[in-house]
Amino acid sequence: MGFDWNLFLESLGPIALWGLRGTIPLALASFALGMVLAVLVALMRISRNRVLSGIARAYVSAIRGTPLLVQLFVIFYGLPSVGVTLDPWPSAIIAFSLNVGGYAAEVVRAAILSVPKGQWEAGYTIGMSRTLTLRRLILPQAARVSVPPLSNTFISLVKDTSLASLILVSEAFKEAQNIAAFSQQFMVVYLAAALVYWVFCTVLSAGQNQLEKRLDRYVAH
Amino acid sequence: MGFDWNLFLESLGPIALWGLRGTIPLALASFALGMVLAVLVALMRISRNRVLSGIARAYVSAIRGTPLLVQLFVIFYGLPSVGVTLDPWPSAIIAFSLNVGGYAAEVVRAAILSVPKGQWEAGYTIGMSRTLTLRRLILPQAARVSVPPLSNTFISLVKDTSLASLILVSEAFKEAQNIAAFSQQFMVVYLAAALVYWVFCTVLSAGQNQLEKRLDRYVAH
Amino acid sequence: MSPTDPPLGGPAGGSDDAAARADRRADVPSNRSGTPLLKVTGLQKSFGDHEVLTSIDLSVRQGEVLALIGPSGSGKTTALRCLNGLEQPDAGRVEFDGGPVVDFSPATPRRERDSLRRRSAMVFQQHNLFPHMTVLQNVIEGPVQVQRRPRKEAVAEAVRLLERVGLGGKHEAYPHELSGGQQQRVGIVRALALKPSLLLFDEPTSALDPELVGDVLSVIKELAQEGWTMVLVTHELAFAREVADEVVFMDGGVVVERGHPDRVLRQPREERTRRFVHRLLNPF
Amino acid sequence: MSPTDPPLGGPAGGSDDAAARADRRADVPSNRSGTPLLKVTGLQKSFGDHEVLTSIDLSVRQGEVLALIGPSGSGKTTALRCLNGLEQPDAGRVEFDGGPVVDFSPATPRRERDSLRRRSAMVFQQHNLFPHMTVLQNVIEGPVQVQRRPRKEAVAEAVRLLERVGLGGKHEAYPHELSGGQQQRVGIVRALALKPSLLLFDEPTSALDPELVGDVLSVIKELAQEGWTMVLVTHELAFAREVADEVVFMDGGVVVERGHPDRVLRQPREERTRRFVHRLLNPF
Amino acid sequence: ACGGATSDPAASSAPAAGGVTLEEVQEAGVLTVGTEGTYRPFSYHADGSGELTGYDVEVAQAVGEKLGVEVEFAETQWDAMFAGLNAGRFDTVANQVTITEEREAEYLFTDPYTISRGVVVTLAEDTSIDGFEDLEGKRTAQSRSSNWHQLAVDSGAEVEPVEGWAQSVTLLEQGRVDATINDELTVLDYQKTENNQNIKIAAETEETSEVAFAFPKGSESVVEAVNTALSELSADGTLAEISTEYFGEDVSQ
Ligand SMILES: Nc1ncnc2c1ncn2[C@@H]1O[C@H](COP(=O)(O)OP(=O)(O)OP(=O)(O)O)[C@@H](O)[C@H]1O
Ligand SMILES: Nc1ncnc2c1ncn2[C@@H]1O[C@H](COP(=O)(O)OP(=O)(O)OP(=O)(O)O)[C@@H](O)[C@H]1O
Ligand SMILES: [Mg+2]
Ligand SMILES: [Mg+2]
Repeated sequence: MGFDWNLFLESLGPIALWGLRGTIPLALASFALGMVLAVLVALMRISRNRVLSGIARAYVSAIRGTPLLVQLFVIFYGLPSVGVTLDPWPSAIIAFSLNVGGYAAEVVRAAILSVPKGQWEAGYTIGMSRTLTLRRLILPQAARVSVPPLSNTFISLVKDTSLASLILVSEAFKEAQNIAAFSQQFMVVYLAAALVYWVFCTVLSAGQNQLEKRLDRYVAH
Repeated sequence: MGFDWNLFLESLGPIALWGLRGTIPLALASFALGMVLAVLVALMRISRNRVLSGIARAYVSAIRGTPLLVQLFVIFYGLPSVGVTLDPWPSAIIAFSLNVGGYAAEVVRAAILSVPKGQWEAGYTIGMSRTLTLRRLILPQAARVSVPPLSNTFISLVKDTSLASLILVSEAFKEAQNIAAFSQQFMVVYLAAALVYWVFCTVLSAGQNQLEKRLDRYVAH
Repeated sequence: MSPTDPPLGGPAGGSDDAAARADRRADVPSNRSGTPLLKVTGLQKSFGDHEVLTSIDLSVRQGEVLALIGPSGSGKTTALRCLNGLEQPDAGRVEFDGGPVVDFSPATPRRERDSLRRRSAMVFQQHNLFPHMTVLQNVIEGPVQVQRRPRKEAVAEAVRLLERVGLGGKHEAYPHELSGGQQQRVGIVRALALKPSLLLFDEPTSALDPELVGDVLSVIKELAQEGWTMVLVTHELAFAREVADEVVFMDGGVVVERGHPDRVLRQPREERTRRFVHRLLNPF
Repeated sequence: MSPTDPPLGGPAGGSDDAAARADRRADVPSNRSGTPLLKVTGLQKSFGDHEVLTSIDLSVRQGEVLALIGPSGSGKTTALRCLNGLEQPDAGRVEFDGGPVVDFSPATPRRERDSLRRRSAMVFQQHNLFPHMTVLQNVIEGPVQVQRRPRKEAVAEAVRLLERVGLGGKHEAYPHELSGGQQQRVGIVRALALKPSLLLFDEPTSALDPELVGDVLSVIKELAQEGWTMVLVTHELAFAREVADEVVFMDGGVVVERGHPDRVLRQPREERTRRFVHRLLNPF
Repeated sequence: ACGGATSDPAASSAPAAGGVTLEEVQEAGVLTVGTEGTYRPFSYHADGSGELTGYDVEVAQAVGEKLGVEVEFAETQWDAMFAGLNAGRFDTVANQVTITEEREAEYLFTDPYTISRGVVVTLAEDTSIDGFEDLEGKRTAQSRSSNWHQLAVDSGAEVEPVEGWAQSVTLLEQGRVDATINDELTVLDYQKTENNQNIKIAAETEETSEVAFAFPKGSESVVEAVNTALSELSADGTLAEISTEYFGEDVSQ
């Protein structure tokens, strides 16, 4: 039996649609929240306060050490047993944000540490507090360094969101599975899904390049 | 019904066993092969040859842009339709190696580019060819820079190997699912699996620290 | 502006004591005397087991230039950093005329140490400009964000200062677009814009191309002539002789010799000073 | 070893022509004449629109030291890099006595350009030591990996050379464990170990602490006295006057003035040379 | 098609494993049902990307109509099915859940709405298997979402887990497994549309298996109401009608 081009082409539309309705908004929202979390965790991790840095360490270790699937499971199916029942979308966004937060925290931390010590000192010397120095001088410079590794995190996230169907959130991959189940042609449909994901990732990577260029204006070439 | 501690504890053994029989060897073998590939692809990507760098670019884009699940399916279920039928383990190792190769190639490329230009020039000046400079001077230095980001790739790989069960490779997560399917207690068993993964990841991260220390001997503190 | 206000803006008291400030303002370069603006006694600092400063005494009067010289590793940078609160001394007293006064001990709170920064500003060897900000943004960052001065006023002041050091056309440039000498001049202007009582320079020309050294030294020389009080770590002995009112030679964590530049640099009394000066003037 | 073999190992011909090498060996410092070891004619190089070298002629005889001076950006580094094949000139001819001889054009194959490296070795401003190798490994890397000399012999040679520059105890140290001056001396030994006919130095002391400059200059001075042929880019005019046989002043992509160091540096004929020398000697 | 469960205030306030009462369901006016949506012909999307439909889906809808409540479906994977029941994410599961002893210990089952057999499917030319006993030592592909997984294990076969029927067939055709056990209904539906000559049914189970809606314990009142509804649907011929529509015969008894 040859490759069913018809099915391939017909699958693209619905998969892309659910990509736009599910995958992309979920990835964007989780990434945005995850980044806020990541910066906080990174700051806790480098703080002199042992308790804070210990908490941050444990958090990163737990997130990176355990499968995302289990994290989703615990939040959606586990929390109700302690009386916390969240809707699918909030659950998904929380789970993915926590996940991104753990991975990105390490990136942000490395980026902050890569800003030369002299920048901290220059900030202090013009009278800035630690917080002000961080906000005005260190984080903006760390941002530039962390764009490429964070884009990796983001691209992985886009694909990881397929796990969201496990907690009742419809997205591109669930749609592909629906089509595959009906047509019994999973190979063809999955290839269509791969193409959709590839387009999403390529578009988003182009966004990364734009961002890098913007941030690059102050960097020697 | 409360948390079934008995089941949790009983699950740990078999899951860990299949971790050692499946997850860990699969992750180690794929990572080793993937790294060889990554170095090759990174070199192609930075080479002046347009064709080579184009191929490398396309490869990285395809790998990072599409879901790992689809990559596994294509190799295991798709290739037989063009006459190539591979056993589960070879299929899994090939798929995961290709995947790691794509992600790690970018890390290696960045690491190579981060070695100061002066090192290339010093190599040329003492009469080295491009290849010799790369082998003796650039790659050893790039290795140090790439350990932390590669450890991320590796830790992700450890968890991603759970997808191997879809192409008939037995590993820790499949064992967890089997136990869960029998007991209907997915939550409890998944938490046990999470613990096993966490232990694996923690041990492997400790290995990373060792490696960093070893490579650090020539770096100022 | 008062008629005694020097072209580069002139030093201003960072203290809140307006009377004291007026006093110092009147204290023009020709009249170098009175109580010291900065007095350091018994400064001591170790890093782990390594005692870098054993006991250092320094004092600078309003409008004076103090040059700190000494071999590499003798603790010059460390001493300067202690004055600016970048390093915490283990013991010793740092007092500014009109405050703050800090008696250091391992228990001295960080806040108190940081208070030293109200009065002084530092120019680094590696300039440490903010690479993500334009020249103008670099200069107004302190006045606007820290001192909460009106942005308009800060910009006007910055423009005037940049003009004076020959960077009138570079407001919108990013640091990486400037030569080393220009970067260092921006570093100086960034310090001046804070209107500190005291300027600290740590080898401000040693990272520069030899030809660019002149630019920066000229600016510092002008500042000296305009009455700014400065502590200057330098290896440019000829320059120290020209601008400094006093030269201090440090070695092994103590002050080995101090006095008028001509005396210390031409007829050093101590053998160690003599050797050091000789080596710098006759390198091969 | 021949009795004329100088303490630091002495220059050796990189060419395969044993007779020519013997000739040059005999050519001791006191006897500086004959055909030039290196002759450069009409060297031209642009980066994009920016013409850095318009037309440069240089020649160095066996055992001579040529000092290249000029303002920042005048193309000194570029010229040096062209001699070592690190940069591809757009036009011009570089000829070594006994080969290679390269007539440059945009079509010159990379191989031919790279052949220049057989005869010369370069010492960089930023030393560019290999950070992941010990001092000894740095030095023997070229002889063993490139020249395929027996490891034992290369080590013996390296040990001798390191001893001579005062680094006898540092074989197993990594570069980051050395001071700047020590690093630069390793850089020089790494070049010497290749036994090149010609040594190229690009401002070998400008990244060093002022006190460490002397160490490195002394080593270079000894090399000059021992008959090594060198091209030296430097801002240390006093040093150039002492060691160079000829000084070449470059500006705007051309050679503005050349001649005996005393003449060029003390009584420059050209206004541009005069201004440059004056600025360097009187920075403020 | 998803998320309905949690808009149900009764469900969200219900503690884990508490189940739901009939009053709660009626008050909410909604019965939420967990299902895969990728299990043809029981629970799938029309034309792949259309409405959720299938035999189990339609039966659940008919039951809802009898109860006078809306039926909302929550689509998830099999792995999450019982976890979802435990967590109160949905009230029941309609996904060809076979009644087994182990499951009965943990959950409540309604009366069965499907009675079917397991069949062993092999390649058409394979003559080595014509009974379950022949599976000893053979490789089978099973989706975990059925008790056929357990049956294969009990028959001494080596079991490879797969996502669904389509993969099982693929593995079989590629010679990577020797057999697969599945519901005869799945196989019949597949053959109806694909008419795959490469495979055949090699054996059937002796005894039939019963499929029913699974509820958490504590849902006794709803189970009772559903049973009443099922018997009414059986009596008025609705079940037979739905069954015939999908299978060409009545599989509900
Ligand atoms: N943060 C630190 N931790 C440990 N040791 C330090 C630290 N900072 C400086 N030192 C040591 O203190 C000594 C004095 O250093 P310092 O930088 O003050 O000397 P310096 O006189 O400024 O030398 P240079 O002329 O090289 O700048 C040196 O031996 C240095 O290694
Ligand atoms: N790779 C390059 N691409 C573009 N321009 C270059 C490159 N290398 C050098 N230049 C330019 O060529 C000119 C000459 O540079 P070069 O480094 O040769 O000068 P130099 O005389 O060595 O100066 P310095 O004393 O500062 O080292 C400069 O304007 C420089 O910006
Ligand atoms: Mg210092
Ligand atoms: Mg240069």
